[in-house]
Amino acid sequence: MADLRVNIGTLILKNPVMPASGCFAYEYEQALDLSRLGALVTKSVTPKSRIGNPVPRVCETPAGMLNSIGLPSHGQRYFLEEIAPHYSAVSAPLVASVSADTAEEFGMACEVFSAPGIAAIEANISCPNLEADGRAFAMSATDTHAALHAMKKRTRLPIWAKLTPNVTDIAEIARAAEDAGADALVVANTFLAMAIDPETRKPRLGNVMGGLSGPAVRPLIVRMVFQCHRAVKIPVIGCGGIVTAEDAVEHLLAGATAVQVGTASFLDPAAMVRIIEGLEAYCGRHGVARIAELIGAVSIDPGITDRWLRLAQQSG
Amino acid sequence: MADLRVNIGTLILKNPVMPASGCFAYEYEQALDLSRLGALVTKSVTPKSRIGNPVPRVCETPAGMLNSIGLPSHGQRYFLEEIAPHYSAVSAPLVASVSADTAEEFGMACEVFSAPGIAAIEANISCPNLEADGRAFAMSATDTHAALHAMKKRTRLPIWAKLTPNVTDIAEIARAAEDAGADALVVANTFLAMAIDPETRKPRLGNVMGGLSGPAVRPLIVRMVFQCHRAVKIPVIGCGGIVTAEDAVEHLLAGATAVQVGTASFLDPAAMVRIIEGLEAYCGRHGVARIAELIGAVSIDPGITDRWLRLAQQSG
Amino acid sequence: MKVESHSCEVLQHDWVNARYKYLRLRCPAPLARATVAGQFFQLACPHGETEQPFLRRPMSVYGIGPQDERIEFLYHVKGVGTRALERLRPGGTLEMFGPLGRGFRFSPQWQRILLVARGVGLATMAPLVPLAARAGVGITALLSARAPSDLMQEEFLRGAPAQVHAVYDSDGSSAVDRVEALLRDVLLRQRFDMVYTCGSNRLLFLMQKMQMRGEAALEQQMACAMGVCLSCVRLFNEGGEKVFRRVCCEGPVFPIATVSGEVQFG
Amino acid sequence: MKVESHSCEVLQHDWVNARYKYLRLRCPAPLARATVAGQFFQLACPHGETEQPFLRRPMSVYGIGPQDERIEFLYHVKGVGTRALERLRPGGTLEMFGPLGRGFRFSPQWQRILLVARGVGLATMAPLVPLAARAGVGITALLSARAPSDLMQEEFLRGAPAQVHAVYDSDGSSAVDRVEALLRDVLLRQRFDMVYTCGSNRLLFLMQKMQMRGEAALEQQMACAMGVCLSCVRLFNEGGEKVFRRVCCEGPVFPIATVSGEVQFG
Ligand SMILES: Cc1cc2nc3c(=O)[nH]c(=O)nc-3n(C[C@H](O)[C@H](O)[C@H](O)COP(=O)(O)OP(=O)(O)OC[C@H]3O[C@@H](n4cnc5c(N)ncnc54)[C@H](O)[C@@H]3O)c2cc1C
Ligand SMILES: Cc1cc2nc3c(=O)[nH]c(=O)nc-3n(C[C@H](O)[C@H](O)[C@H](O)COP(=O)(O)OP(=O)(O)OC[C@H]3O[C@@H](n4cnc5c(N)ncnc54)[C@H](O)[C@@H]3O)c2cc1C
Ligand SMILES: Cc1cc2nc3c(=O)[nH]c(=O)nc-3n(C[C@H](O)[C@H](O)[C@H](O)COP(=O)(O)O)c2cc1C
Ligand SMILES: Cc1cc2nc3c(=O)[nH]c(=O)nc-3n(C[C@H](O)[C@H](O)[C@H](O)COP(=O)(O)O)c2cc1C
Ligand code: FES
Ligand code: FES
Repeated sequence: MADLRVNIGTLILKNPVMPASGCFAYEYEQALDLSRLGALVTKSVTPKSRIGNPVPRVCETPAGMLNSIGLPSHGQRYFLEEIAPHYSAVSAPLVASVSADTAEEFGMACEVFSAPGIAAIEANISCPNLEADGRAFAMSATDTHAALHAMKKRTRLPIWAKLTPNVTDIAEIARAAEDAGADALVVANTFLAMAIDPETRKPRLGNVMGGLSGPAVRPLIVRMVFQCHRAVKIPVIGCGGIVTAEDAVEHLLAGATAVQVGTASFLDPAAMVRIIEGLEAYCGRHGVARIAELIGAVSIDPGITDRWLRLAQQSG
Repeated sequence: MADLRVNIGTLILKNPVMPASGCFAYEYEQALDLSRLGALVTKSVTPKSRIGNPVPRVCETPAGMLNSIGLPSHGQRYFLEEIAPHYSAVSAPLVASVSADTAEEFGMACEVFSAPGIAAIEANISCPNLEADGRAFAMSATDTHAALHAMKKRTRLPIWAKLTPNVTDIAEIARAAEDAGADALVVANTFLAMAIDPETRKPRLGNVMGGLSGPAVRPLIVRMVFQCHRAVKIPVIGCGGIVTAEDAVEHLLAGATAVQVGTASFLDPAAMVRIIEGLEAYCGRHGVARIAELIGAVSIDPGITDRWLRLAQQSG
Repeated sequence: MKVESHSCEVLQHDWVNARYKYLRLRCPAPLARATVAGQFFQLACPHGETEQPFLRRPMSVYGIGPQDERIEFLYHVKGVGTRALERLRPGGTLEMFGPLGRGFRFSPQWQRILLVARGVGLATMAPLVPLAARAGVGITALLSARAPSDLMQEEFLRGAPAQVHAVYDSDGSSAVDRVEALLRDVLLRQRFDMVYTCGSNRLLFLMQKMQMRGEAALEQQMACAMGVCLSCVRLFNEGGEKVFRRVCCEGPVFPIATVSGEVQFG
Repeated sequence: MKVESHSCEVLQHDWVNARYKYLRLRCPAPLARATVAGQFFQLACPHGETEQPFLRRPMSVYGIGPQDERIEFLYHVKGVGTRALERLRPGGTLEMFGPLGRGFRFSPQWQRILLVARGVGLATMAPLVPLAARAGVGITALLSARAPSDLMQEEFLRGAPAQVHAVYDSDGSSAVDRVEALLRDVLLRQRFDMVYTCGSNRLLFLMQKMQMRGEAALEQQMACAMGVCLSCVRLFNEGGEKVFRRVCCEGPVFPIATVSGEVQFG
């Protein structure tokens, strides 16, 4: 049996599969054994409570879906008192996702979450629904740095920076997060998108715009994982469009150390366990002793362009 | 029968449906009557000849495809002498797509294409395959402005600026293009993406990265069409993921004046005619007398967020 | 595990009328034993040439058992997903997961229940009928439909004895004021231990106005159907406060009295 | 229009051996009259629960006619698309467009032709067999396969008379040097008006090395299959120059002599 363990900084995960924030809650214990997961990542919590966006909050798109849930939240206290205890008996480490409106608030939120039972904090600096037109910290290297910096000052827990894919140059943002001390990157949140019903002429989401996730975005995110992996030394956690173990392997080969599964769980609540079992099978089939061997192991032929150009000189 | 005509600046199109650059050539006359199209848009031509990228140049993805064709081109002279004449008997206006390495070269290319038989020039300032990591003019407002400015100086033909979706803020680029005198925007080119075969560990494209197109990207592009339409006064031509007439209507409602169809023609070479006929049927079904009524006509309820927030105050 | 994906075999799949279809499945597990009236499943509608539904479709169970591995649905062919579902043929396979949500309360000790249904609401409440019939609980049903051809009274009762009041749009008898008069009349004559409704907001709010106590099954756009994604919320009045509840797991069945008007979109 | 999409009915769909499947269609148009040996169609493989092939799959016609609306394919079940295709049942529908590409040259005046095939190459060249047989043109075939069970000689000849040389990996007879000796021997004994090959680059380059003149059918990853997208290029030597040609429309059949080695990816 292959060794599926991977390290995210000092945290050792028994396997590289964990849920994506907002796509997981303890209700999934009805469908899978939570202790089998590499880690647990919770829905983003904001310091203050919020009601979220108008319905409809989801709609489907080709090979994907839009959501504009909009971070309904009962606040951090509620999380610590009512949510976190549900996971105390689960062996997988608990990663608490936070979202906030200012760098300072992000810092304070991390202080509040520096509590027993929380193994790491995922900083959702990228949620496209919060501000007008989806602008977020992670759309600017400066803001990313400021937010991460504020957080690192207030906690000794590892901070995972969750980036937005809605940027021109993800590697630049990745470097800014690393510079500010991020312990890992999650690549990435959803793509800002919109769908209109031609029959009613109305947007399909109450909030007009929302975030695109699911298999449709996988090739985009795999590219970004690849770019981030080349740009930074900290681990990259791939998140986007993973449905099967083979999709997870694609992320690992591109440079991810671990992966998060979101939308796929909506189609099959046991998807994450299926993926873990599929990874074991993949490693067996391919003689992979340690899954960590796959990280960034995409096999790129460095000579191909040269050979192709040499051809060019010969051709008309 | 509804009036399907739309105006792109001074150009009157008999209907809003045209091919996307690189997804059309006269070979399609075997599958459809080219004169039925709103316009003809040709594969991007570069001033100098190029051989394009290594094979494999395409692969499929969930609800989409990647391409890294890489602008093989026989140059502009060849285009004027060998390609353009094929369309002389076709009533639809011919739009020649150009691509170049510098703003100056773009300008010169426009001068060369200011020839009889060419009704407009589409400036592909966004092809993600040309430069390392997909960087292109349209990734920067300054470069966009410079390229468009150089082109407007050299020709009196309308210039359509084809933007890249790989940016943080498409509206900013749209405004830069408009400021520099662009006559219309094409929104947009493909998304930089990557796919890896988990069995071989190799990228699925010879060029490692390529552009994602097809239905998968439609919600992303519809959002960008909406944002650009709000940002500029010049017409926006929607391009991304259109397969059916309803998809075209979605683009129009978001703010497109016309639409381009790319990948869908690969699945059915007569797709564009199917879409034109579907638009006629849609207009009939919905009592739309002039298709231009649909442009930007998405019905957004301005009061919804207020009503939702009022609820919030009542709720716990 | 309580919730699992199952590959079910289509045993029967027939049109009931021009818009509704009946589907009977053989499940690879004794799902009928685990399912109660009012619960639902998430169905993976098959992909076709023109339709590629991505999300699962929630469907209440219309029939539970009698065999342990038999589950039935009755559904309205409406959009992308149900059009694709409709094309499944006997012998084909349907993936689904469930059972999901909280079902209706029911007690065999009761004397009589009232069912107020319109459209698909009928499918959702149908499993209550054999439950009541077997326990000797009397059934009164108010069925509302566009026209007599749409009523599906047979499909609802499946032979069980019941007192049925049918109202139609076609003859104006389904107008709210006329239904109100009818309901008042029924309530004068009979005592109900429980009242259920599903399928019409208009009927639901009428019953609320009339201060009828009982249960309503609601619908909302869903993604996960397991309480995780927070997409399916609706607003409720609970103890003087407005609160959001997830239809998929805190419902789909809620006390009639608590259902609050919703911010209507658009 | 020369190229159109057609909804075809699956008449027969059977395994030929463990890896190949035979598919017979009834087309809504007299496609057989418009199709020649070596041409291909773009098949829309149906979407399934696990496979959602997006692009069309190119497949050579394996059988043309005898009825005007009958087209046959013989294909290797290999990846996502063909696994999905495989699940189509008789009575089901397959969307496809074509015929596409340039087929093989053939003249009924010829005396004898040589066909050198391996694997799927056999499907592509198969329509030449009845053409030759009907015209009284002699057929010599060199068939290469992994093992006798993979040969598909019956499927290739379908009863037509031919002189067949079978070589196998399993007994080493398919090794290039042994095939070269065999071919030299064959060429010594018989004169061929035309030589065709498909299915093996190794055989193709051997024949090129032996300066055999004739035609080869090639493959390449395709998107549009109509000459539009430029994805399917391969390199050729023409008049001393290297040029790119589109396999889909300038081929898939090319003169053996012109095919150039390709930049191998990875
Ligand atoms: C708990 C529950 C039980 C249901 N039981 C039944 C039943 O027994 N019989 C029946 O005919 N219908 C039932 N419905 C409604 C049924 O789910 C929708 O009619 C169906 O999803 C429509 O899908 P579509 O793709 O055909 O329509 P489309 O309009 O194309 O659907 C687009 C999207 O909207 C969602 N959607 C559309 N209508 C509804 C709706 N009314 N409620 C929730 N989501 C919706 C779909 O699931 C899909 O994601 C139930 C809904 C819920 C929430
Ligand atoms: C002109 C032409 C005629 C062909 N005729 C036949 C035939 O008669 N019988 C037969 O068994 N096969 C034939 N092939 C090969 C056949 O197209 C591929 O085996 C098939 O596309 C594989 O699809 P897949 O999804 O099962 O495999 P996958 O490997 O999953 O395919 C992934 C992608 O690669 C493409 N691809 C894979 N292999 C090939 C290939 N060899 N050539 C071109 N594209 C490929 C697919 O079309 C698809 O887009 C022909 C190919 C061409 C170009
Ligand atoms: C319904 C829904 C809710 C989400 N909520 C959050 C959230 O609260 N915080 C966050 O960082 N990401 C959130 N996301 C984004 C996911 O964590 C993930 O980044 C995205 O869905 C891409 O992964 P996928 O393709 O596997 O779904 C949400 C996604 C969905 C679909
Ligand atoms: C095979 C292929 C080649 C393309 N070549 C070009 C090109 O030469 N110039 C250009 O501006 N866009 C090119 N594009 C992008 C398309 O014009 C279009 O912007 C994109 O495909 C999105 O539209 P679609 O989803 O309808 O395909 C190409 C796209 C494909 C798929
Ligand atoms: S559908 Fe996800 S919480 Fe109800
Ligand atoms: S497949 Fe498009 S040019 Fe050949």
